[in-house]
Parts: sequence; structure tokens; C-alpha cells
Amino acid sequence: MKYIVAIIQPHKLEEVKQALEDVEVHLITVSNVHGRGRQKGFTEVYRGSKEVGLLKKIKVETAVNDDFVDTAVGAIEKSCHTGKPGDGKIFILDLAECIRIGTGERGPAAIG
Amino acid sequence: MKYIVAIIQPHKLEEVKQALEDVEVHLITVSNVHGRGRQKGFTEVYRGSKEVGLLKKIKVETAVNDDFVDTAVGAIEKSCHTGKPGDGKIFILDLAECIRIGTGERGPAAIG
Amino acid sequence: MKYIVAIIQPHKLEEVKQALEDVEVHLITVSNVHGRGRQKGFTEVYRGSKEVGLLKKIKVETAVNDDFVDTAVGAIEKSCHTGKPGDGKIFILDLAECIRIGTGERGPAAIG
Amino acid sequence: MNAGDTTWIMVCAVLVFIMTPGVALFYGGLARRKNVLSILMQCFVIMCLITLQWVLVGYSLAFGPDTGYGIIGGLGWAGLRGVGMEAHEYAETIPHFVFMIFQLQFAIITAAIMVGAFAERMKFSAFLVFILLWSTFVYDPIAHWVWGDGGWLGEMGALDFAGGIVVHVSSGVSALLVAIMIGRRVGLDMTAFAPHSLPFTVLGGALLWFGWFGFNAGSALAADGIAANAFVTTMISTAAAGITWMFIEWKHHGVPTVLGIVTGAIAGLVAVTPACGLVTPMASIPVGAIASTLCYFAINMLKPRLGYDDSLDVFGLHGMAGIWGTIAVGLFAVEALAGTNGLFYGGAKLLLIQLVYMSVCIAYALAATWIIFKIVDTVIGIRVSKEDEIVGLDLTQHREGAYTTLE
Amino acid sequence: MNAGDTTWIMVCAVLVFIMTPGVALFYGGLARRKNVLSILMQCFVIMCLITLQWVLVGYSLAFGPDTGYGIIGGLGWAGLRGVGMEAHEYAETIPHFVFMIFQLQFAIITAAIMVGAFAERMKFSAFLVFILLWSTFVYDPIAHWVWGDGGWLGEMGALDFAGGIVVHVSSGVSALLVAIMIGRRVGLDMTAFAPHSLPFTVLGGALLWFGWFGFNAGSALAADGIAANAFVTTMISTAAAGITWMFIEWKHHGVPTVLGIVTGAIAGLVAVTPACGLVTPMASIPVGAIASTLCYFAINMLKPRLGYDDSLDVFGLHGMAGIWGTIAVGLFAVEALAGTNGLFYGGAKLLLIQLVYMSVCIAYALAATWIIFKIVDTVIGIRVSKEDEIVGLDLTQHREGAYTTLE
Amino acid sequence: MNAGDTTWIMVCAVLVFIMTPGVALFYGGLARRKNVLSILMQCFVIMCLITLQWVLVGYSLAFGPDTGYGIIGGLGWAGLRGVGMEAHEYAETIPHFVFMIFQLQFAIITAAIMVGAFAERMKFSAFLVFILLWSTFVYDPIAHWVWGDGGWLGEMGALDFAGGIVVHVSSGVSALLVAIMIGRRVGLDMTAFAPHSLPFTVLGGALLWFGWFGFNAGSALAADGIAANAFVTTMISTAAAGITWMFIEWKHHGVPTVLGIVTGAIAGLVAVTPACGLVTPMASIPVGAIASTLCYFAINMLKPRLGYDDSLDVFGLHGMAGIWGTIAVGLFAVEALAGTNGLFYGGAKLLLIQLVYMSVCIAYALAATWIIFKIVDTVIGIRVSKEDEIVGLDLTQHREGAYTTLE
Ligand SMILES: Nc1ncnc2c1ncn2[C@@H]1O[C@H](COP(=O)(O)OP(=O)(O)O)[C@@H](O)[C@H]1O
Ligand SMILES: Nc1ncnc2c1ncn2[C@@H]1O[C@H](COP(=O)(O)OP(=O)(O)O)[C@@H](O)[C@H]1O
Ligand SMILES: Nc1ncnc2c1ncn2[C@@H]1O[C@H](COP(=O)(O)OP(=O)(O)O)[C@@H](O)[C@H]1O
Repeated sequence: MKYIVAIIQPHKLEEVKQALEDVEVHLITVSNVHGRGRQKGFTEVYRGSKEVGLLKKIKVETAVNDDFVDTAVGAIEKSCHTGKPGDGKIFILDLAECIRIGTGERGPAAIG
Repeated sequence: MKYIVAIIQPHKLEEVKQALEDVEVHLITVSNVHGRGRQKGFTEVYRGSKEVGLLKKIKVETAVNDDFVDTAVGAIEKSCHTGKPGDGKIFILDLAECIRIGTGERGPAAIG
Repeated sequence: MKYIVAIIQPHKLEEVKQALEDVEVHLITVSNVHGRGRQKGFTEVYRGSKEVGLLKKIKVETAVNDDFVDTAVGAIEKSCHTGKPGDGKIFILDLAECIRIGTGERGPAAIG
Repeated sequence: MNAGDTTWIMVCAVLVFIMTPGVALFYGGLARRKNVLSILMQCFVIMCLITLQWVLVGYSLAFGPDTGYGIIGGLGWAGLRGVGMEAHEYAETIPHFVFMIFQLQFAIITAAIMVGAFAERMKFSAFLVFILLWSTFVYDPIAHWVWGDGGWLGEMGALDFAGGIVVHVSSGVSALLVAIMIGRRVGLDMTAFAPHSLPFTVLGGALLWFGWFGFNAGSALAADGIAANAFVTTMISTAAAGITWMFIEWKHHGVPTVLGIVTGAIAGLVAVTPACGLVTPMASIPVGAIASTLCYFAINMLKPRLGYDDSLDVFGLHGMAGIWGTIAVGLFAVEALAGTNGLFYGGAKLLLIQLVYMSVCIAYALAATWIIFKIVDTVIGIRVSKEDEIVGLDLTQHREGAYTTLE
Repeated sequence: MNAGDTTWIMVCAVLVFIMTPGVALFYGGLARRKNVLSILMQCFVIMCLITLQWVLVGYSLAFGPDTGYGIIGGLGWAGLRGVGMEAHEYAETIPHFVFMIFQLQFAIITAAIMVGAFAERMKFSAFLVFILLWSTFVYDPIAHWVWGDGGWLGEMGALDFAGGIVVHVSSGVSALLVAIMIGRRVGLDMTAFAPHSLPFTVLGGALLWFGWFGFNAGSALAADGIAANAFVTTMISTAAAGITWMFIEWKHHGVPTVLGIVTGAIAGLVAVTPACGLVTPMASIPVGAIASTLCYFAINMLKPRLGYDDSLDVFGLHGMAGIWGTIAVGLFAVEALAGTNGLFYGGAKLLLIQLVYMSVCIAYALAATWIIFKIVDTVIGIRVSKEDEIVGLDLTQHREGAYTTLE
Repeated sequence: MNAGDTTWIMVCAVLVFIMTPGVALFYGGLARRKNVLSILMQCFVIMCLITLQWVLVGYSLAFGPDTGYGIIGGLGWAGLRGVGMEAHEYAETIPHFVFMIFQLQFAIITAAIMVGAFAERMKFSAFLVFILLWSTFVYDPIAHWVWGDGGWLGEMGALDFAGGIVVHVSSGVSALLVAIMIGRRVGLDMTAFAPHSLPFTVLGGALLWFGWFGFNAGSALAADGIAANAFVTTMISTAAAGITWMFIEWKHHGVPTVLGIVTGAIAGLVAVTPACGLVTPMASIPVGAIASTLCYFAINMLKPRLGYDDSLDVFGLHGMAGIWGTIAVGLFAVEALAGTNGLFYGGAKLLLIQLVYMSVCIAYALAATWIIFKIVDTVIGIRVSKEDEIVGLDLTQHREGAYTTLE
């Protein structure tokens, strides 16, 4: 089992959701994050002062069984790729255990 | 050492906090996330348009030593279980290292 | 490759960003979290009722290649250390894979 | 007719109008994030619904020609028949329309005040029916008794300058009863519910104070010295009450809070409402200070002890302060303003009348509210399901979210 | 001169003034988080820009001495030459300055209404030029035709008490055209854009209703019975429209929403605008109820079917309800108020005039807007780049973020 | 007595009243999330505290019968003794109560303006004492000097229509001194502090503009031509200043910001305050435009260069624009309005008087503020601890959080 963490552009969320659904990855957890990457930020202006903020990003997390990793990653890559800085990253972690609270199921059975 | 990530119903947070405290797991990190799972979302209505939003969830993270994993997971399961869709999931990752910044402690000593 | 997760005091963010930059760790993901740790919270007062809230914290995540782990951790420790409760924790997870969406690069090449 | 007075009362109607959005923000900020829209919705629908009720029947019931015994106005003015651009003796220097629309704002805000007591758990459909019945069978008769031409309490000599009983006590005690009957909110025993946006609450409180000048000084029905007196006492009582609350809380909880001072200010506004045109500016200092003290006690001691869940303290504020203000009229009224003296100026009779007035209205409001509640609960069911309450009323009753959270 | 009337119109000017921040919040809440400041900015700059335009030339064009044929005012009053503290025959009991500044608020709010249609995608520089030209070449002439001394539509007998056509239809149809010409927003085909803060929208809606009393009742230009009538019909129409929308939506979508009832209320306010001082209070019930029905239809059926992206439904609300209100004058006007009867009271002529009035103004507004759009688009380019649109106008056009998100 | 004038001044009092919540939102939005409540609290407590101070002693000190030499009013009117429903010569057509309560709003807003300079770091207890002393020993005397019956600067011929010096410069320079004495905020050297909610700031700015009509046009103390002139110049100066700021910023920083235009608008409001009833509408264009230019310079160049931390630019806005407006009176005043001509109309004397007036008041305000600061700092300690500052004043001074963040 793998725990996939993708940092994407906010406006790509709908496409990623759709792409994952298309490859049968239905269960995801999404949150707001801020990132510093290769994409440059915006200098914001507040009266006299200026500051460069972090960029708003979306984090999509999904735990999948091993045979779903490639399709899931592929779906995210395809929906987010533009080739410009800021497209984002995917991180894959090993998942030691997964538990569905509602049923008490454990392991691969609990993932999907 | 394990890194436990639980996605729970927002209104269960107080109970989970209490349950973890009861089994001596005091240190937690909590954040807002949004999830798509088996629980169905709400169709929201904005004038003419409708959309199904993601559901609001709470993520509870806690790093624990190996001998605390079962009791911690048990505490979360017990406090969140209702048997209805949406109860949530627990993910367990291996934790390679843990450092307490204030003291410089490392490993199991730094966890609690 | 390692996935470093640091939970820090909110007002330390600027210093951490700077410290990481100084050791050539440029890419980070930052988010709001709430923590219960050894630092005690504030009893908030709302008319008759009181409650102890969780403390606001910042989570800084950065994926680094193995040879950057020590310097990155050191930078975070140095910039956040005060010795008082609440300084925070650093968690290090093994990172199985990393993908840069924009180029399709994988592994260590995709990290930085 | 006088353009100055007409302007004043139209302006005051506008000022009282904005109090309902004010109360909506005040309550909305105090609610949890998942219920803020349900509060705004309830207040907004009251503005619409009570307007139609008022012009169709309510105004006639409250202010129309008495049907005898001073109990209720007839339907003679239903649909605004006979209400027009000419002045009426209720206010001889302004168009009758203006008096009618000014009074409408009072009917609206009174209903909106109640929303706080049963916040976060009432079914919207049941709410609609409840509030319509309540306004018709509780507000309209009580308004008639004391303000309507020939109303029996008014004839008896009860004084209520801008609606301490009519507006605040009637809504406050009714709201308390509803809060008790509908029961406590799910989860309240586990943790306190923190206000989701105190800046909204402060803004709402500010709009209330702003509009209250129209409420109180407008009740003079002319731009004259009495209006000026009411304006001044309103400002002073509010200030005294805000400061009093702040210091009590500072002493009691160790810190002064902004929610506290705003709450205190509203206690002062409520208490001075029945008294503003009847007492002197200096008397309004104790009126406000004592109001805060009593409300602080009710909210901080009485409520936790008795265990009822008056979510946003409608009774603790409007009920308590309204009762005190009504008594205060009996204590502080001066002949030059009120036509009769209160206890502190040597007149005991007024206080007695005020107590009768208060008791009768409280008893009636409670009885009528009990009946209306029972009817609505039986026919429609007044409370949402536990599941809906947990998810929140915004999503379950209105399928809307107040704020987007991902972007 | 009369201090009462002067006070009333100064107050009404202040009330109409606050409508523009009201519309800014109303629209701002409906926008996505990344574009809210761009909306506030556009509304705020309109308040400044149109003020300068108005005192320099606009007022003279709209209300200055007619240059012949009733088409346009001359530049005789440019820079407020000859406009002073004395009364003018436009309003004989108040200083000319007061009339001028009251009318300015109408010019401002009219421009601000349009902002909703092309929200979230117009370049700020292009916007500035567009709105200045529009106000000068569309608003000012139309205002002159019906309200200016010697304006041809006014002479013809067209009635528009507070600006159904001048304000709402002119902006509504122009905004629709701009929305169509500028095209749909990026990403709209993938998902609906949820309002980022409905509490702001409700607050904005409340400020609109609040200010609208000044808009409508102030248009009587005196604190008299007509003003009172306009005040009352404004309240009633809005209430009827709010309730109507709520029930239609409840039936159609299964729930009543707060955005719905506020939207309905605004439909009622728009529709009663041209009619408020010309119809009876009871007639304002159908005026409001039918307005909501038509607007609901336009927004829920027409817009999705035709596929244009009138982002915040400027046409669906102001255009539709303004058209209906203008027709409603022809149906419900009563001689005692309007000097002539509408169709339901036996007069067919007025309805005809109203239809001519409406058609002429719509045709002119569309034609002029088309030309202005083309010029601005050619010279400056009217739409931001796709990248900028995705990031949001706040950061790309103004380098500001509405809310801090990390702390 | 005149119901029209009475209405006008009561309305204006209400309008000025809402400016303090306006300034609270304006500043609150600019503050960091962890300090917004402390700002709201400080503004709210000022509304309460200064009200009590005013009716007990402040009004008497400022406007009471002069004790000789034009320096201060006596305590003859303390506790509102002798202040009643009849008119007083300060304003002969309205109840004395109304004049008193209108003036109270000025005392309140003046104190509230200062809050921005030392925001995010002052201990609440110290703040309370400081502001009470400041209002009593700085505001009240200065108000007496120029507006009080027999005040020496007024006798000398100094003109300050609505309080350029009394309100804006006195608070602006005092605030600057406090900001310098209390020191820079922790962390400011590392990063700029971004406003936590610009929509609140814009809303606050809009409420300020809204209320300012009452502030300026109400200062005519009657609903007459002078009031109309003040209303018009207020609108125009603000617009000119907003537009000017926008273009300067666009040129200088590459983008026009909404915070910029709102800031500019306020500069224009401040500058026209002393001048509004004394200059012509067209003169108010340069008054506003130059105000923005000067304030832009002060905030963007002077402040960074000198390194003081006037957190929300109280001096940069109110100080600078107030000084300019006071000078502008000496330049643009016209005899028909002011009774004497400014420099540009051939009168040099007035400008000289204005300069003396300004210098005296600045010197006095600085000296008195310095003393008050030292006393409060010695007795109570004026700044919170570094730890408390880092956590934020909301939690540490008031034990409240502005927004819930988990749910
Ligand atoms: N090594 C990393 N560790 C943590 N977060 C990262 C890392 N690299 C990228 N990110 C996150 O991904 C986002 C996109 O990165 P960026 O470098 O802009 O994308 P790209 O590589 O496609 O140009 C960043 O804003 C940051 O949030
Ligand atoms: N495989 C997964 N990967 C990531 N998040 C998941 C996964 N499964 C569930 N979740 C998270 O857990 C939440 C609860 O899941 P849900 O399926 O509704 O619960 P249950 O399985 O108890 O019915 C989801 O909304 C989602 O946020
Ligand atoms: N074992 C843990 N699991 C998850 N989060 C933790 C853990 N320990 C600490 N944290 C997070 O780190 C924050 C700081 O912890 P705290 O105990 O206050 O710091 P310190 O150890 O430096 O005193 C906590 O608020 C919490 O969010």
C-alpha cells in the first residue's frame, strides 16, 4: 500500500478529481497548502511595504493499493502537466497499515 | 515509531482528543481537510447552478512509539465508530526519526 | 530520499524559510495546523463559557535527498530553538518516490 | 404635517430597519461556521414575511380601531385600507404611512431577536410557521394593549417609551421558553461552542447601536426635545452598561473581552428602551449599569445553573434588561418627561402599574408561545434530526455553505 | 427652501451613497476568493471617477439646459458653473447643490451595478476607460431624455419614478452585452463557482435594501406623502419578491436558500424602483412577486440555456426586473399619484409610452455599449490573459491578497 | 427651534457615530489576524468611555462657559447641568442636547483614530488610562480653544470647519509620538505584515466616507446651503484624492491597489474636513489631490526612511492631510462662505492665522501626550511583553480568538 501526496495548482483540482475517478481511485483527501517552488511568487503591495508571499497550492492525498499506484500517478500527471513551472510534485510514501473505522477492516481491504 | 494519520468526522474531534488522552497519547496535530469517500456529499445550490462539494473532515496526526500504536488506534476507532459511511480512516506510516527541537532529543525519547 | 515534516511556532516561519534557503533547501510546502503539545493553551472566555483551544502551529514539509537531511534538520532546529515548551517537533519519513509533474523526472532528480 | 418630523421618522424607520441585519450579523458571528447562514436566513425571511403580515393584517390588529375592551384592533385597516398619505392622530405631523412603516420595523426586529435562543437546531419550515403565528398572536396583541388606540394597558397608565416590554421582554421570555422546549444542542455538554467570527458580531453590535438611535429617539414621533432626550439617554445608558460589563468581567474572568463589552452595550440599549424618553440623562447611567450587572449574572450564573440552552442569550439580554428597564421607568421617570413621577421622585403608583404591565405581558407571552410551539411541533416537528444538526443547518436546510474553504 | 426637505434629500444622498459599497460587498461575496478585491476596487474607483466626471461634465450633460431636441444637456453647468446653494426648479425647496449630489449617487450606483456581469476577467485599465465612456455616453444622455429639463422622453410622458430604465435597464442590458462580448470565464464549464463568502453577500444585500429607501423615497425630492408612499411600496415589493423567490426555489430545488431570498429581494427593489411613487402599496405586492418570478426564470432557465456568462446575474436581476417594473408602471399607475392611470385603472396610453421608452433606451444602450466595447477592446484589450485569470485578478491586477491565509 | 435642522443634526450624530465602528473595521482589517479583536475592543471601549467622560466633564471643559483667557471651559456644565432640551446659542435652531451629543461623536472618533498608530502592542489597561487622559487633557482643551465660546484661537480668527486640527492633526501627531515612544513591533524587520482582511478594511473605509457626510455637512449645524456646500466638497475632495493616489501608486509600484485608493480617499476626507464649508466645490479638487500626494509621500518615503512604526499610518494620513487641509483653508477660503478670503483670493492674513493655530495645537498636543505617555508608562507599563506580542493581543489581553479555525 502506498500513500500518495500530490501538490498541485489550485485550479487543477477539478481535473485531478475527475482523472482519479476515471481510473477508479475514488477516495481522496484534499487540503490547502502554500508552497515555495521553482514558480516565482507575486510581490504584493501594501501601502509602502512589499512582500513576496508563498503561492497557494492544493495538496491531494490518496492511499492506494500497490497495483493502483501507477495509474493513480499517471492520472495526476496527465491532468496537471503543462510544462510550466508550478505544475507540482508527487510524493509517494510506504503505507504500513490502513484501517477503515466504520467496519474495522484492515490492510488493502480498507483502502478502497 | 509510527506516524498515525486519522481522517475523522469534524464533530468527533473532542471525543478523539479525550480518548487519546485517556490512553496517554497527549501530543497531536490537527488540521482541516476535505474528503471524498463513501459518504455522499451535499448538492449545493447557488441560484441556477448546483455543485457537489467535498465533505469537511478533520485530520488528526500523532507520532507514537511502537507500543502505543495499538492503544492509539483503538482509542480513535472506538471514539469514531458509528458504522455509518463517513466514519473515516486511519493510515499508519513508519516514522524514521523524530526530533524535539526544544531539547534536541531524538528517537523514541522525543516522541512523547 | 526523506520527507521531513516540521511543526513549528507560527512566528518562526520567516526564520525557518530563510534558514532552509541558506542551506540550499528551496522547495517547501507550508500549512496551518493546530497542536496539542507540552506548551499549555489559552483558556478562552465567551460570555459565561470557557474553553481551552488548541494552539496554532505551522507545518513545514520538505522532501530532500539523503545528503540534505542533516543540514535541513539542523537549519530548522537552529532557527526554532528557544528552549521553551512549544518549540516544536521534526518528523522524518522515508520517501519511496518523488515525481516532478512538469518534466516527468523521478527520484532524486525530481526532489530539488 | 411637517417635513422635518416626516424626515425624522422616515430616517428612523430606515435606522430600525438596519437593526435586523445587525442582529443577523451579531448572532451569525456567534454561531458556528456551519450554521451562520441559517441565522442570516431566518432574520432575512422575517424582514419579508412580517412585512407582508403587517400590511395585510398585523398593523390593523395592533393599531387599528379597537374592537372593544382594549384587547385587539379590528381588521378595519387590513390591507392598509384607510391608511394613507394624510396624518393620523397617532402622530399628527407625519403621514400615516410613515407611522405605519416605522411601527413595522419594530414588529420585524422583535421577531428577529428571538432567533438567537433556538439557533442551530430549528427546522426552517417549522420556524416560518412559528414566527408568523408568534408575531400575529403575541406581538400584535401586546403592542395593541399598550400602544394601540384604546389598548387597556396604555389606558391603565403603563409607560413603555420605545418597547421594553412590547419588543424585548415579549421576545425574551418567549425565546427562553422555546429554548427550553426545543432542548439543548447536540455536543454542548462536551465543549463550549466558540463564536465563529467575532468581527461580524462586533459589526452587528455596532449596527444595532447605530439603528437603536432611530428606535428610541424615533419613538418620540417628532424631531423635538423629547427625541433629543431619548437620543442622549440611549447613548449614555449604553456606554455605562458597556463599561460596567467590562469591569465585572475583568474582575470575574481576569480579562475584559470584546464580546463582553458589546454584550453589555446591548444590555444598556435594551434597558433604556422603555425609559429613554421618560428619564433624565443622568438617570440613564444607573439604568445601564444595573442592566449589565443583572444580565451578566443571568448569563454567567443563572444559565449554567439552570442548564437551559438559550444559545445566544436572548433571555439573558433582552428578557433581563427589558424587565429591569420597565421597572426602572417606575423608579426614575420624571414628570416633566413622563407626565408622572417614578418612585425616586416620589410617585409609587407608576411602579405598581409597570409591575402589573410586565406580569400580564410575560404571562400572556409564555402561554401563547407554549401553545404555538406545541401546535407547530405536533404538525411539522420543530427540531431537525440529530444528523442534520451535526452536519449543520446551512447544508441541510439550505444546501449552501457560508464560505468556500478550498481554493 | 425647507430644512426638512433639504435634510431628507441630503440623508437620501447618503443612503444611496452606501449602496455602492453595498453592491461591492454583494458582488464581492459572490466572487471567488481570488477576485474579491478586484470587485471592491472596481466599485470603489467608480465612486471616485464618476464623481469627478459628474461635477466636471456629467451633471451638465444630464441635467444642464437642453441644447435643443431634448437629446442632451449642454456644457453650461460644466464644473458646476451656476450650480449653487440656491434652489433650482428641479427641486424647489432644497439647494441646487443637494439635488446635484443626490443625482450623482445614481450615476455612481448605475455604473457599479454593471461590474457583476463581467466580473473576474476584465483588465483594470480597460475597465476604467470603459466605465468612464459608458457613464458619459450612455447614462448621461438617457438620464437627460427622461429626467432632464426638456428631455424628449420625459416630455412624451414616460414615467420613471426613481430610475427603472435610467438605472437598472440601461445597466442591465449593457452589462449583458459586455458579458457576451467578453466571453465566459475559464473553468466555468468544469464546475460551478461557489460564492466565497455568503455573509458578505447578505450584508451587501442588506445595505442595498437600506440605501434603496433613499433611492426611491428620495426621488420624491421632498419629505411628503409621495415620499411616504414610495417608502412603503419599496418595503412591500421587496418583501413580496423575497418570499416569492423563496417559495419558487423551495419548490424547484428542494430548499430555500439565503442567496435566493436576497436575490429575490433585490429583484423586488429593482422592479418597484420606477413605480414606487406611482402605484399603491397593495399594487406593489404583484410588482414584487412577478419580478421575482421573471428573474428566477431568467437566471435559472434562460442563462443556462443561452450559455452567456453574466457572472453575477446583472441582466437577470436588474435588466429583467427593471423591464418588468417599467411595464408595471403602465399597468398599475394611479392618477392620484402618477397624474395618469395605468392599464388596470383604465388608461392604455401610458403603457404604450412606457414600451416606447423602454425600447428606445434598450436599443440605444446596446448600440452605444457595443461601440464603446469595441473601441476599448481594440485600443487597450479588454480581457486579462488566461494565466492572469487563473491566478486571479487580485494578485495580477492589484498585487494584493484579500485575506492572509498563513498565520 | 426647527424640526428640519434638529433632524439633520441628530442624523449627523448617528452618521458620525458609525464612523468609529468604521475606523475599527478599517484598522481591524489591516491588523494581523491575532490582533483584530484588540483593535475592535479599543475602538468599542472608546465609544463607551468617552461618552461617560463627556457627559460628566468633557463637554463642560470643551464647550462650557469659559473660565477666562479662552483656555478651558469650567465645570459648570459637568454632569450636563444646564444642558437641556432648549436651544443654546451654539446652535440656535436645535436642542442643546443635540449639539452636545453631536459634539460627543467627534470626541469619540478623535480618540479612536489614534488606535492605529500603536496597534498590536499596547497593554489594554494602559491604553484605557492613556486614552482617558488624552481625551481630557488634549482633545477637550484644543476643542475649547477653537470651537468653545470664548476660546482664544477661535477669537483670533482661526477657522476649522469640521475639525482638521481639533480632530485629525491633534490625534495624528499625538499618535506619531506614541508610536515612536512605544517602539517598533516585534518581527517587523523580518517581514512586512500583510492586512489580514482587506474586505473589512474596504468596508470600514466605506463606512467612514458614509459617516463623514454627517461629520462635515453636520458641522454647519443646520440643513442649509452651507451644509450643502460642505456635503458637495466632501464628495469631490474624496474622489479627487482617491483617484490621485491610484495613479501615483500605479506609476510608482506598477499597480493600483484597493488599499491604496481607500487610503487616498481617506486622505481626501481628512483634508477637506477643515475646509468643507469654507471653500468652493471646484477648490476641493486640489485640496483632495494634494492631500493624497502628501500622504503618499509620507507613508511611502518618510516612514521607511525615518523608521518609526506608525502601524496603520495614523500620522501619515490624519496628521499630514489635516495639516494640509488647515493650510488649504488659508489658501482657498472664500469670503462668501468663510467671511474672509484665503491667499488665492487675495487675503494673506487668514493663512498666517492658520499657521499659528496649527503650530500651537501641534506643540501642545505633543507636549501633553509626552507627559501622559510617561506617566502611564511609569505607573502601569505601556507595552505588552514580547511573548504576549508574539502570541497576539487577542489571546493574551482578551482571551478571545477572532475566528474559529477548526471545524
Ligand atoms: N522538495 C519539495 N518538498 C516539499 N514541497 C515541494 C518540494 N518540491 C516542490 N514542492 C511543492 O510543490 C509546489 C510546486 O513546486 P514547483 O517547483 O513550483 O513546481 P515545478 O517543479 O512543477 O516547477 C511547490 O510550491 C511546493 O509546495
Ligand atoms: N484511500 C484513501 N485515501 C485518502 N483519503 C481517504 C481514503 N479513504 C478515505 N479517505 C478519507 O477519509 C474520509 C472518510 O472516508 P469515507 O469513505 O467517507 O469513510 P468510511 O470508509 O468510514 O465510509 C474521506 O472523506 C477521505 O477524506
Ligand atoms: N508526537 C506528536 N505527534 C504529533 N504532533 C506532535 C507530537 N509532538 C508534538 N507535536 C506537535 O508539535 C507541537 C509542539 O509540541 P510541544 O510539545 O508544544 O513542543 P515542545 O516539545 O518543543 O515543547 C504540538 O503543538 C503538536 O502540534
